[in-house]
Amino acid sequence: MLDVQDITMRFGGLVAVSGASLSVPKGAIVGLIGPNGAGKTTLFTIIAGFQAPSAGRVAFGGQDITGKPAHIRARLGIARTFQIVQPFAGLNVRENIAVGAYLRHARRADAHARAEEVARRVGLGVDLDKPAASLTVAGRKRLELARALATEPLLLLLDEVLAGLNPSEIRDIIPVIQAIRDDGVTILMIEHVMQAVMNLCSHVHVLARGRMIAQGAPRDVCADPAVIEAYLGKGAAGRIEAGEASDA
Amino acid sequence: MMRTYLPILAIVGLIAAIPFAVTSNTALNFVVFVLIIALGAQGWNLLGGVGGQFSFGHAAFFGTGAYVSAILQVRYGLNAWIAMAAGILLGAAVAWGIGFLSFRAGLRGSYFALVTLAFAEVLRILANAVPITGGAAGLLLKLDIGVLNLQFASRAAFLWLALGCVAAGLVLCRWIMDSRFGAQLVAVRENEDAARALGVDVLAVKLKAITVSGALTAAAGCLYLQYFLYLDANIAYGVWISIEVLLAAMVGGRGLVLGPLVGAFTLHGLGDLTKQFAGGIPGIDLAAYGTVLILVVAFAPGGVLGLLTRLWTRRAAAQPAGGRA
Amino acid sequence: MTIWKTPLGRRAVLKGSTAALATLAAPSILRGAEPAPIKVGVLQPITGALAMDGEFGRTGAEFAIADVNAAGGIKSLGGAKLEMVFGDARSNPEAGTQEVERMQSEGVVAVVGGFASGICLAASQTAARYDLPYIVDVGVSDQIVQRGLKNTFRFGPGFGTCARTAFDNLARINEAAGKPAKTVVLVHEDGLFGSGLAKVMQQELPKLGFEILDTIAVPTPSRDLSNVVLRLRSLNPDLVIPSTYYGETVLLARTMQQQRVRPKGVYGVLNGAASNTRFVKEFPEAADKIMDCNHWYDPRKAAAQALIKAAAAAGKGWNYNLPLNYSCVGLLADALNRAGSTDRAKVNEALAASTWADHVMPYGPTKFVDGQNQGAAPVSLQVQEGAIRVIYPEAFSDAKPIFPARA
Amino acid sequence: MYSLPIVLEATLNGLLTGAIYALVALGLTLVYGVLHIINFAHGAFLTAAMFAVWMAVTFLGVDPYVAIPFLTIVFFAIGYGAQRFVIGPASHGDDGNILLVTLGLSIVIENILLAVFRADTRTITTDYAFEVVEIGPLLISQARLYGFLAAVVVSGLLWGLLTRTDTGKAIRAVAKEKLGASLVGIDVRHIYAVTFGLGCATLAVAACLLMPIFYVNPRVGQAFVLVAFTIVVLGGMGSIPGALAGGLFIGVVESLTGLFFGDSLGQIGIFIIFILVLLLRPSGLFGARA
Repeated sequence: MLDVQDITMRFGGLVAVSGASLSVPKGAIVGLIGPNGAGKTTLFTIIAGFQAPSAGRVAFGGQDITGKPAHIRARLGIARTFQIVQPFAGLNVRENIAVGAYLRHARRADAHARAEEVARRVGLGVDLDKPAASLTVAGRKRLELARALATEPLLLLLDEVLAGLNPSEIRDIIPVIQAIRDDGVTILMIEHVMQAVMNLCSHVHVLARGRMIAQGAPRDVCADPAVIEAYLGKGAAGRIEAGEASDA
Repeated sequence: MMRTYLPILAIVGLIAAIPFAVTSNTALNFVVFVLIIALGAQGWNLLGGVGGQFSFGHAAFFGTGAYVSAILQVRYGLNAWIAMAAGILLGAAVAWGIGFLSFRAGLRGSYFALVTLAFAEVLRILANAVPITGGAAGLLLKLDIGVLNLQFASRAAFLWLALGCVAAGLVLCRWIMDSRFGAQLVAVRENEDAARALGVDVLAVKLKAITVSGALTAAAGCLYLQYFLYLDANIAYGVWISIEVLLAAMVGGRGLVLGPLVGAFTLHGLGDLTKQFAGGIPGIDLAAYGTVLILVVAFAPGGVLGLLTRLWTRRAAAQPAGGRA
Repeated sequence: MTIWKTPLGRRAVLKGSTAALATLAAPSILRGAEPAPIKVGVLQPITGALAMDGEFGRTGAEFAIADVNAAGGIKSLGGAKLEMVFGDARSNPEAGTQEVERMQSEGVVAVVGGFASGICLAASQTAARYDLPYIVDVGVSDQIVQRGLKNTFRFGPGFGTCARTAFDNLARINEAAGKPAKTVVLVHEDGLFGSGLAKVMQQELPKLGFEILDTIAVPTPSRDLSNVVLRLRSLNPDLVIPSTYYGETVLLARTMQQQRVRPKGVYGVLNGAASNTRFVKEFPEAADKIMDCNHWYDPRKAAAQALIKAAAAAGKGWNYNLPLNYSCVGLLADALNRAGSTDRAKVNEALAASTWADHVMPYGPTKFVDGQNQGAAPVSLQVQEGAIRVIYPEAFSDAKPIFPARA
Repeated sequence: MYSLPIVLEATLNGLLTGAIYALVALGLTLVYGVLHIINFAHGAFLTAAMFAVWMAVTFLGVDPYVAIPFLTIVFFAIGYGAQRFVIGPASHGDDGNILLVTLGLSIVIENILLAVFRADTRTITTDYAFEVVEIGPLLISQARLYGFLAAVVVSGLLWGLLTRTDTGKAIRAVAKEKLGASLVGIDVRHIYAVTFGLGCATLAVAACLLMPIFYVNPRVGQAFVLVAFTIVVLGGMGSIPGALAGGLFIGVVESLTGLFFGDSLGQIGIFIIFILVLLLRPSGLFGARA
């Protein structure tokens, strides 16, 4: 469904992403992991069309969308959330979600009905009339998700929707994400919470210092020495293996 | 659905009744001028209040509306109604053009404010220099009372005309606020990136907003012309009108449909009131007006309407529902 | 400190002098009940860009009202006193309109003033709705009297007259001196009066034998006129004709003095400073020998001299707005007296039939044709030894032109 | 069309006038750089400062140049107070409100000046008003020359203050990251007020330098404030060296377009440059930011 080929992104002299490729098959939940500063969010913004890559191409549903602006991609069915939540602070929850719903529903009544439906799905049903600014962190994350969902996407890009939540909140939201996938929405998610990655993702890509260093099933990737080194530093994989061996 | 239009109906009805209650032409003249400013301010409010794009150059639209209408009538003998329609159309076109250049260049906040100011100034200098606008001598519309000429013998008739325009503006703004375009415009004001992520074409929304905004303010310019029958570059494109419409919208309650109307009445009411106390010393009244403006901002940051709403809800909270009033 | 002057009361200004307006005085035999005062609307911009001129105008009207009253009020109306209803036009037409509406509601018998053409155009139109007589003081736009309004009278000269008179006078002065000036540079402000004048001058001056080397427009306010002076120096014209407001004229004259640009003459037309005593007082050297064709009083009239003294005594400055508005109010008083009524139609009629000659302007008897006073004309002035003198036409002059100012 | 000496002199004139513009723009750009607001009262403060100079000269007989240090202190205090006690508290930190408050302040200041001084245009006379420095065929006004030198010196001082002193560093910290600055213990409200005070202090200097060559009336500030906006944008909003360079540039542009196209249309030139810079290079022609 989504094909990212050889994306390179330079900011002045800094290379944030270098020749990264990944693909997301229809109906899957794919994870994008990697240490901080690896370029994950940059890659996301490129996929969502907020920045044009220095090189490479992005294809969606077989169509090259590299040159298309963000709002067109949203219309084509790509929705994203922001790592740092971006609510419309002056609006209430219903109005926030309705902005997303308006993408497919021109009439106010339809958009609001759709917004309410989505809100209930992500567990914001009781907060509809609250100002967005008054929501808790968890509430805002749900709102972020709800707005994206309200655009009725084919592909959902989730940028650390679980970050900042406590374990019980995470437990609550995982089934929501699963349900979204079960409704036929393909998901690409950046995530640090490995528990969630393990539970949700069928396939994981690992980005470190702007390069794709590994991919595969979550369990395999976690065992990949290159990945461990990327997270914990050079030689870490060896030490861990040694440690495990001595434990045995 | 109709419920949202009730406040508009009420306030418009109230103003429409003024000529029956008040015969003083001083008062009617005051109301007419306030209505013209309110109409211009509605234009500003749509772009600045709802859309969050602060313009300091709405004179560009006001002046274009007025000049186009005046030139068509004076130089080409066109019917006043058609001239006014053309004025509104061209005002909207100029707004679109300025918006296209500025928004495409990604100007926001102070930068957008300054560039609009500069556009208006360029138009002012040009209007003062080129012959078709009458240059510095300005344009004088012939006093020729008749409905076809959009000139009326009675102040009341003009009041109703201006009020009609204001009412149409209010209904339009209310309708926009309840539409997809309105929701997207507010989204753009609150957070452009988030809006884009939700499929909002930010540039198109802003352009639509500035175009409608320009049309409304241009309509105010046309009314000004029909009422005072005289124009020059400083009236049409002067900084005064840009500030006048901005203040009315902000003081009334930015982003609120009735804000500009309430703001225009408040500001000019205050202005007239302070004039009563000024005595013969020039400037004292305006200084008082400025002071009041600062006080309003300090103690009613949501504008007059915001303050009223706050007081209202506080009172409602103090009196539990069903309590004895 | 001179800035804290008490406002002028309703006392007589021209105490003891042969007040110009005394002829209107009621014989003081009529004791009886004091008749109700007659309200006169005085409209002047005293805030905003034109505030300086508006202040002069207001002072002139105040003096006139005080004098009419001191001389016994309006004779034919039982010695009724005049009472001023002042309105600040705030330098914009809509405020002028609003003030006329207020004056109307307060029952004024007429409105005097306006100063700027835009204000006069809008305000007189509003007054026309009520047949309220409107006497324009300065407003030079000829559109003012071309609208067929029956209530609007301009006592001062219009634009066309000013321009024509200015050129005629200039040509005569030049001729009398043996035609020393052949080349001219026009410096004009880019508003109504400056641009309009420049256009007329470009047509008319060549006919009178002058060659226009350049026409320079300057904005109001200007921040710097060094370049204009630079061009003047390079063009080296015999004559510089500045039609600019006060601030710009001061800058121009000072910069010319500093840059040692000394043409044979400087001849302003409706200049904002050359006929202002403040300018002459503060910059005697820069102002010296500058000529100007402008609205002015008739220096040979005793009443005019008394008015000057009164203004000085009250600590007020002096420019033409003062005597012009003084005369406009006098004109109204005369019309009221002849009308014998405050009925508007009658006052309008009396104004239209006016033959008043006791004003302090160099105009001769008043005669209105389509609302324009036919006798009104500007005169040519020159700053000589720190004073502003009338140098042309001879009928009103109190000095001979010094031209060329420098050989 | 014009001989070389004339063009040269016009350029020189432009530089001299531009320096004064730069001085007026310095305060504006400083306030923008730190508070991120367009101070609409800037012109009114300039007018007030010019009246202060006029009074000092007329009633106390003080030379305008001698008055510089005193007026600088007075206007620093006025600016500090205005921000600390009026603009800051009244605007609740909202940009739209700040705009209204500074607008309101400018209306108040201008009209109080009108009420006190009336609308008359006033000037001062100094011994050196007509003095010139002769360089070949060029006659350069002494007063303007002083203005130029002072503008350069004041820009330098301001730059030094911002980069070398603790207060300056605090100002720059607040400009970059208000929240962070307050976390490390900087009193942001105080710094805002200091910045505003500095902006007004530069206006006092500008006023002292302007009065010998210009006039004052209650509306005079407006003549300078639009051009100051242009300079601020041209130099990069918030940049001190940018303001100086922008001022000189605008001075020369205005002077030369004035020479060739007339002063009236020369104004359009400025605004068109203004618009083009905003549209094409909103970070300013002279890149660097303070």
